[in-house]
Amino acid sequence: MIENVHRKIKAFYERHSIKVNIILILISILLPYIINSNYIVGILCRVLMYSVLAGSLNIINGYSGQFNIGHAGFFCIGAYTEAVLATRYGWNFWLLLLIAGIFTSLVGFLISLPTLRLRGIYLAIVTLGFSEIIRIIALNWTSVTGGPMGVKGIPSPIFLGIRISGSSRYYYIFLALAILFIFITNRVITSRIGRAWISIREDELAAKSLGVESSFYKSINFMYGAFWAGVMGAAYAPYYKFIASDMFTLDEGFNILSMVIIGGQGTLVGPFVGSLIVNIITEVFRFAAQYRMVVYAILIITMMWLRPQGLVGAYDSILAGNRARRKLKRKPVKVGDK
Amino acid sequence: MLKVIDLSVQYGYINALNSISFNVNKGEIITLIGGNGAGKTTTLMAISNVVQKYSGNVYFKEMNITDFQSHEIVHLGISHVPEGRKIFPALTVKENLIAGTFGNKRIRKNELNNKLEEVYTLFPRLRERINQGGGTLSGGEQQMLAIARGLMMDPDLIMLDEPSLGLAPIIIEEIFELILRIKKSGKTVLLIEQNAAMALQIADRGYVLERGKVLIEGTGTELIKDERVRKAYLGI
Amino acid sequence: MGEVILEAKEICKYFGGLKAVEQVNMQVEKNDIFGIIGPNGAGKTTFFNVCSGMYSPTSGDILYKGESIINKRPEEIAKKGIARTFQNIQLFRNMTVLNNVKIGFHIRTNASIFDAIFRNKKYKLDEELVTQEGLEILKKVGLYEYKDTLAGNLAYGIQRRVEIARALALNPELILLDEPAAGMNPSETQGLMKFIQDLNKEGYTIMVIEHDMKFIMSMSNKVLVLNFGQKISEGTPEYVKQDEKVITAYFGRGFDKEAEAKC
Amino acid sequence: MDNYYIMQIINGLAQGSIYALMAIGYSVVVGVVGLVTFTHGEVIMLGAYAAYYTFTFIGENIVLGMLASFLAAWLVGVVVYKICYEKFFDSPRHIPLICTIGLSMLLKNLAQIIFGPNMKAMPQPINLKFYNISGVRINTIQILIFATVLVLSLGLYILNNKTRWGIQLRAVSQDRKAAALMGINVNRTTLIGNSIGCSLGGVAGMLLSIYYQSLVPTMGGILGLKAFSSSVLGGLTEAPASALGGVLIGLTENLGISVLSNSYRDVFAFVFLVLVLTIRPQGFSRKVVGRP
Amino acid sequence: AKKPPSTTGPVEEVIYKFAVFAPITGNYAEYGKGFEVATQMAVDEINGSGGINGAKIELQVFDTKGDPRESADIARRVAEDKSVLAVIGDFTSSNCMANAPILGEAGIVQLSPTASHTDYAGMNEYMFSIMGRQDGEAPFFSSYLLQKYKGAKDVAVIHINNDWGKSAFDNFSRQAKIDGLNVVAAENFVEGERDFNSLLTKVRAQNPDTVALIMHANDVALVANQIAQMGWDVDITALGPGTSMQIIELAGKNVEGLLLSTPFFITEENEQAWATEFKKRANFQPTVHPACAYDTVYLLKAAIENISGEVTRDGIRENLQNLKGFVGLTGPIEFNPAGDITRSYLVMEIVDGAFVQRTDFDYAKK
Ligand SMILES: Nc1ncnc2c1ncn2[C@@H]1O[C@H](COP(=O)(O)OP(=O)(O)OP(=O)(O)O)[C@@H](O)[C@H]1O
Ligand SMILES: Nc1ncnc2c1ncn2[C@@H]1O[C@H](COP(=O)(O)OP(=O)(O)OP(=O)(O)O)[C@@H](O)[C@H]1O
Ligand SMILES: [Mg+2]
Ligand SMILES: [Mg+2]
Repeated sequence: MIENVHRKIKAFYERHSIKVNIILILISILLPYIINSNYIVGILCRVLMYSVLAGSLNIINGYSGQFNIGHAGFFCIGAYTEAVLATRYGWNFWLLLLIAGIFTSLVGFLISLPTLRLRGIYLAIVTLGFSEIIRIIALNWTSVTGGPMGVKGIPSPIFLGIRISGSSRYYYIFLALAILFIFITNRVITSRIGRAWISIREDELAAKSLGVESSFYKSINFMYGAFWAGVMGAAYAPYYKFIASDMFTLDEGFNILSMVIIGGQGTLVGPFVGSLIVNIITEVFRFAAQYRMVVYAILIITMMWLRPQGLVGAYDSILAGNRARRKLKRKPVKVGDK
Repeated sequence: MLKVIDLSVQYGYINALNSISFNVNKGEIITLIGGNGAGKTTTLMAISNVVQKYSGNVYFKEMNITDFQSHEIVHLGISHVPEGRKIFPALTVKENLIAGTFGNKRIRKNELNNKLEEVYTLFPRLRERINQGGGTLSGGEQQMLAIARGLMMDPDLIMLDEPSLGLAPIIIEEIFELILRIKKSGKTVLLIEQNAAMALQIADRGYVLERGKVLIEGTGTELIKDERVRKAYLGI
Repeated sequence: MGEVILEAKEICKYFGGLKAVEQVNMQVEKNDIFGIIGPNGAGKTTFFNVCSGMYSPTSGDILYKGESIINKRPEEIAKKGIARTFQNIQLFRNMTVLNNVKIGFHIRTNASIFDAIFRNKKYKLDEELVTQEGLEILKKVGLYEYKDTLAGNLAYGIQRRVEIARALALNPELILLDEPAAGMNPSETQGLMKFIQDLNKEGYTIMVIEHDMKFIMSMSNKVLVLNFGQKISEGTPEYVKQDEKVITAYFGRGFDKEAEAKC
Repeated sequence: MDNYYIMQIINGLAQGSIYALMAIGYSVVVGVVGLVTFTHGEVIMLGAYAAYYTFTFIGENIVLGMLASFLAAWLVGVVVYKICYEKFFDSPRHIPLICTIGLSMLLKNLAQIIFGPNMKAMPQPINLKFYNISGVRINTIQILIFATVLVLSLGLYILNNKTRWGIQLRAVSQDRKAAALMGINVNRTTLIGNSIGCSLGGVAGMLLSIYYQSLVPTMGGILGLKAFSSSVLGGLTEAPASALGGVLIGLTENLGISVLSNSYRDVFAFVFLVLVLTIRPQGFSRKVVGRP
Repeated sequence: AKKPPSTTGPVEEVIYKFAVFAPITGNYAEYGKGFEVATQMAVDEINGSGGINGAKIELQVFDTKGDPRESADIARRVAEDKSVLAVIGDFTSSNCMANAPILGEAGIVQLSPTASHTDYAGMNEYMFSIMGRQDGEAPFFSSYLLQKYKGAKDVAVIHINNDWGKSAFDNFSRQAKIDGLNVVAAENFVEGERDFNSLLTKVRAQNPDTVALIMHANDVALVANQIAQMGWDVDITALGPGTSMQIIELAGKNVEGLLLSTPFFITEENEQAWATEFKKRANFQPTVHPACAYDTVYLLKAAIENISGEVTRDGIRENLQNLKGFVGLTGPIEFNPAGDITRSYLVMEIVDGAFVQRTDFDYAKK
């Protein structure tokens, strides 16, 4: 069922991609007016924000096959860079978006150095460790980060004289960043850089033998993913006006990770779908109070059971494992052939 | 001894095997030949139930083993030396060989050392490499290990998937002699070989597979003489 | 006497106490088809691994066009023009055949991440090259029909050909083939032989490891024989064939030939 | 001052042996299943609760408690296997990994609902005796933990490397298809192996709750992470090396704290981990698998 | 002045809805549970005895997971839901402060039972807290408990490294300097720590006569246990846990003689009954936190009762700010212009496994 819908959507999109894109962008621009509820637009803001975060993680995990489970660390760095520089020194938000991105990608580069020799789970634990280290430093370096008190009163960005504060205005910042992210990332992954990433994911040794400098491309990959996480962090800080280290725990990293996987790893739209689903579900189940996390956990497991390749992942994707094949029912055994 | 009836296998939407049937009698050497992608490997995997069958039945010693699990099939006395060697890279040579005995309680309990001796004499190379990790062996050494491991459980039927792959001519000779010896000891062999000439020579009967179907069948000598076979598979 | 393209000087590679390659000297001339044979575990693959930078030798030197390439990373060596295939096929299993080949073009293209983002001329030229030549190579190798199949789903023999196609995409001068005919039946092997000879005619220099004697003897103009890591013989196929040491260590009594003779 | 550092080293050893205790079970799980898990912390927690309820309702008997936590964790191991592994052996590794993250979340939250969210006092089934060996204080439970770590490391080492059962376990974790072709019942082997690993985790949970005299549903998170880190240091699958990894992490942390702030505890642990892995990508294990 | 609100329906159907923000899941879950149970208890009592002028109260509990972002998202939702008249919560100061701009803009009261950060209540006019500020309790702890009552000289301080712990510690240090206490060691640790051995070894090396713990009840118990395990004989004092039975349950004889400060202590008959009822519902002993949560409901009730005319969010704010003479479970509550209160504190000691108020000291009068 899903498969057919999926295939049809894809075929349709391929035929009319420009038209569809324009319509989608128009709808997204008009959405806050159509909805006219700060609360729902707030959720949309979160969806967009996590989309880019999940998308940037997907670049690392889905495309180059490295295994980062501490993405919250990059997010944290971006957010603190903006928050500290904007509140203390009054730097311009738009400039800070770029600065935070670049700074985070430099940290990404640093992190990629020890991890170049590591694969799979060894790499995972290192990224997890880095994420914790960054968080704990943010918690303890009181003179700069405010320590456990966090950074308060982060100024809202100004655009053409308008103060951008509150979900309905901030929505456009998130939207612009998300569109930019998709646009640029699409171009990168369809180029030789993207191919090099994928080849490293598939077989690093073979890639090397074909002249792909795997260390270089793995570092670039980390930096690219970190860049966007940093940009999103920077965009996020003034939105909530207050940041503290406990916003960037491992759970946050796992959360982003599960969005990538629920949506579909290694696909461009997957993380967007994942973010949408997870944010909506967690919102809808708010009434369940203490059972909410239970519901969320069950959702994650069910997703893995029903669609391990993610909602957007293809049916015949290798991520689907053998389950797809198993689905082809065996004919009943004929008896009496002997 | 082994009877395959109307076996079909699909990979996703690809038909790899299309209703093939054949049988293997006790004490015979049967060979499957065919071009790349004909479905030979798939046939063996389906018999061992490593890939899911789409339809069809497999009988072994008068027993319907179609839905048996892989390890149960092994315990009945079928040893499968898979394509691509599939040795355990982090086990040593000796441990790999011991792993080969899990399918046969008798050997595992009482005859382990005899059996080890036996395969070491067969492949002296392995004795030299006894404590080396399986993953660091050379290609041919791995192939020897895979065959030796398949022999460890003293099977009634041994299924060999391209055993000569990557072996030096001198060893290939030994392998074929070995296959004949296995037959002499009353065992049954199901052999896949690219080296069709040699395979057909020692085989009692053979089946030619093409695109997942049995194209021709006959005794070894018949097939060697068959014009189609000579042209397509013997390169003559 | 042609120009020497690859030269090994006293190459040794030890694994702990195991001498996998010991004091090997050899020279490959431009446009050679250079065969390497030897019993299993003789050190042939290890020697290839040293030549392609996967291992650094314990001692000795390798010169490619007069320049030492030991202790260089595999990527660098690939860039210099040496391509290889693997004994245990190492394809990008979840990529299509065409994309596998596209990766092979990596070193021949040079668009940066910014070129890709702005889709400028450099990027476009690159993509054009990659797609067009990629398809051309597939046609040449006879894999065009498989271009959109996932490489991992192909049968063993066909996977070997994809590996060769991928290596060709590098536009190398020297190609190292590790048992390219393994898993092919005699008639397929013949096709492969013809293909390799054609390549050779186009100017590629080829080093090949094979256990198929027909393959090696009828194609190569020079053969190197290794045993226990050491060179035991070297020369034309005719010479090597008659070398007593080679016969005892490697060929055996000739069951193979008998079999052939019978049919 | 010398005495001070000796004291800190003792503290480090004591805590390190707790990590080691957890890491042993962890390494068994990874060794058998071939996949990492994030549920181990919750398994430890549930083992502790099983012992807690046994102590409060049946009697304060250490053997009884051990049995209860062993069995409970075994059952949890079966659940983990059924939910997170069984279906996913052919799938890419991140999928079972995400499943274990989900299951860990599920178990933690259910535990909070069922056991109540607040910390409980662990009954003390053994008489805490302190021994003063030339200024070094050591108590019964610490001795028990040290002994358990030693015995288990040794036992598992022998099991893994010297017995057929060990070969079977390792074969299964390396290549399930090939293992099945050897006649090994791969599903049962992984199920049992996984459950053994979990059971060891459960018993570890009991011992450390007795040591800290308390237990709480959220205790699993950081403990699981430390078990994970320790066994990564040990090359993931080898019990003795993992135990060593645990002890070293404990030492590093406590020596770090003795110079800097306690708040940096995890930073010490992770920096140490990263440094070791940078130098030795396989941690302390010897194995190098495969070649080009 | 006591008119029912101007809803069109019959009087019985009038409902006042309050949102409760609490960390139901996550590391602070036990406090969240306490909030949920205590507020519901108050509501049940009020509704059972006729409601507010006949109108019933309804609570809508939201799980904020102890995460400021969650809290802010929920605040946004509640701000738009016009049927919600006031917010009770959140637990941590960080969360409350993350919500402050959102709720302030929407003009809805956030009445926190527990936020004690000095900046919080002043953030805007809709923010209230009844915990008493850190600059109230911490100086009391230093001057009265440690210096005057205990007569401590060399004090080692260990505090939890979160927003509350840090600000309590800062306030404490400031006063300790004035009081001339000799702080020989100041250490901190992160939430969830279980092994204090090396920290304590470090502190012990400085030879303090008193250890001052600024942390929650669980941590106090863990530290006390480990001090005992080290064989260290030192006086322990605590700021923060209140008279939590948890301490005694978890640490038993190891906390004999522990001194602590608290704004509230259950003594009288009815309060005992309250504690029993709470224990029955929550399955654990109440501390000062749920007691404060309980009081917030009655505070809102009192404020609404003072409204003449339609009950609005703004009306609640105004009447809460001006509320006089309210005495709750935790004592008299009257808001200062910023929106928080000044509490008076007691010195308690654990004697024979029970809290005993130290009356042999004249601390009430400065
Ligand atoms: N995992 C898979 N997914 C999809 N298709 C597959 C898969 N494995 C094999 N196939 C296809 O099934 C067909 C039969 O393959 P099989 O490996 O059985 O051939 P073979 O006869 O053993 O060939 P060879 O001689 O090259 O080993 C081939 O067309 C192959 O592409
Ligand atoms: N990484 C390694 N560690 C230990 N021993 C190794 C390693 N790599 C190769 N060897 C050993 O070195 C020897 C030479 O191996 P190599 O792969 O070069 O042989 P080969 O000539 O290619 O044989 P084949 O024809 O069987 O492929 C073998 O005995 C092998 O066991
Ligand atoms: Mg095959
Ligand atoms: Mg080789």
